[in-house]
Amino acid sequence: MASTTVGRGRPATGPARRRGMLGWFDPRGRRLGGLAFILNRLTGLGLVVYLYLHLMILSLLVQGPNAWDDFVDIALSPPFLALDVFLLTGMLIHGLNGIRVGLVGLGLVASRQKALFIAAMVIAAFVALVGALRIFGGE
Amino acid sequence: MTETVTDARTTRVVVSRRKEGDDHGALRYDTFDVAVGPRTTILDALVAIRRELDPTLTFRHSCFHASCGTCGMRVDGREGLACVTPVPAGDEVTVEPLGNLPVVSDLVVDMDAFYDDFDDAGRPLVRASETIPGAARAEGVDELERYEDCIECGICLSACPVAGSDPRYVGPAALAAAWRVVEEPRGLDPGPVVRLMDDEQAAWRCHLAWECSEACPSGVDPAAAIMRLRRSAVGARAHRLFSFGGNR
Amino acid sequence: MTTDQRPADRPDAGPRNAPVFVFQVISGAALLVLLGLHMVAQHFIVPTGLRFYEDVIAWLRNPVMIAVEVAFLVFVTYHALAGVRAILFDFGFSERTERRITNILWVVGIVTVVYGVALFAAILNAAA
Amino acid sequence: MTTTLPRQPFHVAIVGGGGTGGALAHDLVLRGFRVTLVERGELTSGTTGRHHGLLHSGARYAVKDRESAVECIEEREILRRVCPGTFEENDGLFVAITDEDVAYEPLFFESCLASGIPARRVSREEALRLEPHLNPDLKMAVQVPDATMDAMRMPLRFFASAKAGGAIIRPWTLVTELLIHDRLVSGIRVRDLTNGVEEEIRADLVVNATGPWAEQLAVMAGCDVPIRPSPGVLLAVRGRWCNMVVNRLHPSGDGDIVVPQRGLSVVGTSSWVVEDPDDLGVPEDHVERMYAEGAKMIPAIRTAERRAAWSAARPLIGSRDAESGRELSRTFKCFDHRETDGVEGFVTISGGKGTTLRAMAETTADVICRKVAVEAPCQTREVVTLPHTAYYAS
Repeated sequence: MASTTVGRGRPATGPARRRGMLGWFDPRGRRLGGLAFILNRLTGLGLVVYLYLHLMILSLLVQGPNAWDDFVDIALSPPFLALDVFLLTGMLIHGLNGIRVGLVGLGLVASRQKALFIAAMVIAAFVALVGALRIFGGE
Repeated sequence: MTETVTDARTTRVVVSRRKEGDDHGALRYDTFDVAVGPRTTILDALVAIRRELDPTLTFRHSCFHASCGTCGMRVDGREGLACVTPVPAGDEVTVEPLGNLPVVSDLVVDMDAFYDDFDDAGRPLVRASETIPGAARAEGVDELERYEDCIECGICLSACPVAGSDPRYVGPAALAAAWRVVEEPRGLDPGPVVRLMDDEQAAWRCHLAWECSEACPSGVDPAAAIMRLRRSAVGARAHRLFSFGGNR
Repeated sequence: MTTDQRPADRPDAGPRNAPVFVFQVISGAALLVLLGLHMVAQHFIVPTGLRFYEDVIAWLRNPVMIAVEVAFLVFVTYHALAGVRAILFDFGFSERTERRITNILWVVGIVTVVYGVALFAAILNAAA
Repeated sequence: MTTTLPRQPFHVAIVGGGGTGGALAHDLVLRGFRVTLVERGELTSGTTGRHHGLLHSGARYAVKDRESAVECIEEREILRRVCPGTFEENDGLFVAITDEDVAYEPLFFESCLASGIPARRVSREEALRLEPHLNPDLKMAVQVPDATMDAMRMPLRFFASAKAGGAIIRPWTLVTELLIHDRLVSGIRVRDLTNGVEEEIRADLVVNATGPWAEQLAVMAGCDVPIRPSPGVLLAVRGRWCNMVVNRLHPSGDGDIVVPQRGLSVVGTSSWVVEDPDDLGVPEDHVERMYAEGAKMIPAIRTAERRAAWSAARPLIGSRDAESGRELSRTFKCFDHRETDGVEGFVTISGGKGTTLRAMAETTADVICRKVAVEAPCQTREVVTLPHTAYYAS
């Protein structure tokens, strides 16, 4: 086997070793199950943030009809409705993938994770689409 | 390897280098231009580099046919056995050691931590369950045997995002080995193994990324083994719960 | 740990740490039902998708709805914080720090539920 | 003659981390020696690990190489005892496909029995019941106690035991020179490839256990070892096409064996000779021959997916005129270079095969004991080795 040059001290260009606190978040080299895991965590974190946001917003109800109804008017504006679609999609992904995680994760269907993930995502996409049409069509 | 083929090409092999003597093991990448043929594997390329370009390059290898499990490494960021991973098409390929294990030197990782957990499972090397349907046993052969599929390469551990974050996780290989003991106890009581792996740092630590099973070069499917181990663990817990401490 | 053909016989201390995962699945399953109810009751059957004040108060006077919403709050808080815990535990902190995280999350969870229940009471109070 | 080792035990430096070096380290540690073993790469990365994984019954050598055949059947029994749970003990079948094979059978069968190898004639029908994937045109078969080994994990048991007994095992350590003064070898100079540090390892005796590289190392001491590196091509295909080891019932030739290994079937092997065991190559026509010959025994191999093809260099002892390596004996030999070259403190062990690694170690350790006038009997026939995982796990 012939060779021509040997380069030395080339700066690091390859992907770094994955050990680390946010190692789970690195999507490089991931396959379907790995992406499902990342997606599940990201949607989960998003929903946690939304949960506390939701609880804070509900406190407007204490301040009486005007405060709440003003908020509802804002919330029914198209940019907010778009956020609702985003939220609904996140919930669907997390919830439907959650069914997969529950079934597979307790060893009930230990070997069908890929098919279940695809099925969950197809359903999620379909319901999100119907939901989006309803949310925007409901005006 | 001296491939006498006409469509030879040259590929730039970028190799992760780390020596204890270099700045406390500072990482650097060296590049080597290597002639490759259609059948040249990453291991062939590394052997050629060591022989012709840099005799100090260190990497693990032994059997050259995906049976010993020593040459697990990461090729362009993905785990594989160098001996059966062809040099990919393209001008450049990056070769790095397995992740989630300490690097000894260059592409060599320290397997001690891997075996510490793995050994706890107590899995025998040879299994009794046979794979060729309908085959009879010859006179004098007590039971047909075959080696366990797992070749202890550490690829699953490297691919695992949880082990990537937390070294306390016992990892897919040890859990798959434990499941083999449950699946085929060969006269032993698998109870202690199930209890050992029914732990937040064992079977329950997995987050179902399934990367281990996807990466396994030997068809072991550790992820499914972990899930089945969980079912056994839940079953054992339920059994203990409903026997009202009778096991104590 | 080096003898042939022997399963692990480390001192058998029994399983450590109740599997949070199982509770996560149980709470997750409950959420599928309760979130479904929540979404239908508060958003889907409402023509605008979001109730105006009077409508909200009218619904909250229904004790069944209160029960559903409180149950939803309990499960969603558990599920959310257990999820956060799983992510935090991947940071590889010391066991002591991890125990502290678990304790803090329990406090956060209880505060969240108390806050939520108090909120319902305050809303009904303000409306009354 | 002394009966115990002196308080400061003799220090033996072994060069070569193959099966022979590992078994020798184990043997010497049991006899009370201090042992340091160095290997330039990973353990078993030279010839040992590339082995097809046959634990020989000896039947393959029974007709033409009785000495090797007897060695094999004896070692097979010892290894089963000291390495329990490490072999697939499914036996082997020698299958006769052609009339020529059938004509060869009586000589083969009688030679097996004469070598102490249990052999049993198996009818065509029974052979097909045992191995449904065999060529249905086979005429008959002979069952012998072949078994399958893991070419890395079996030798690793010896390394694990040696290490537990105090031997220092140093992979990634390259020998750069032999320390030699006035025809006396007093150690080795090595470079630790993991950190680049060079150092001298002083030893009372240096053992050259480098297999096909034996000549290259011996030259450093001005010694001569008649070793011919004789590579062979092996082919691993996907699918486990047999449970037993399947051999062709005829004089040994290319592609005459199929060894099952996990989910693979390994077809071996060809044979030629080279000068440099680092420069083997994998001739594609040899791979083709493995396919063609393997398929004569198990037709499914013809279309099975290729998993890997590789070459391994056997260390054969013999004349430099050897052309294919087939004519050379598969036995081993220990050279005390004081006797062969007038160089003291230097011993070479080479030749042999995976199955005889322990016997090679015993012979070498006996030579060493004689040289240093220590009486310490060999214990490796009885002492059960540690499992391979013990090499790593703490």
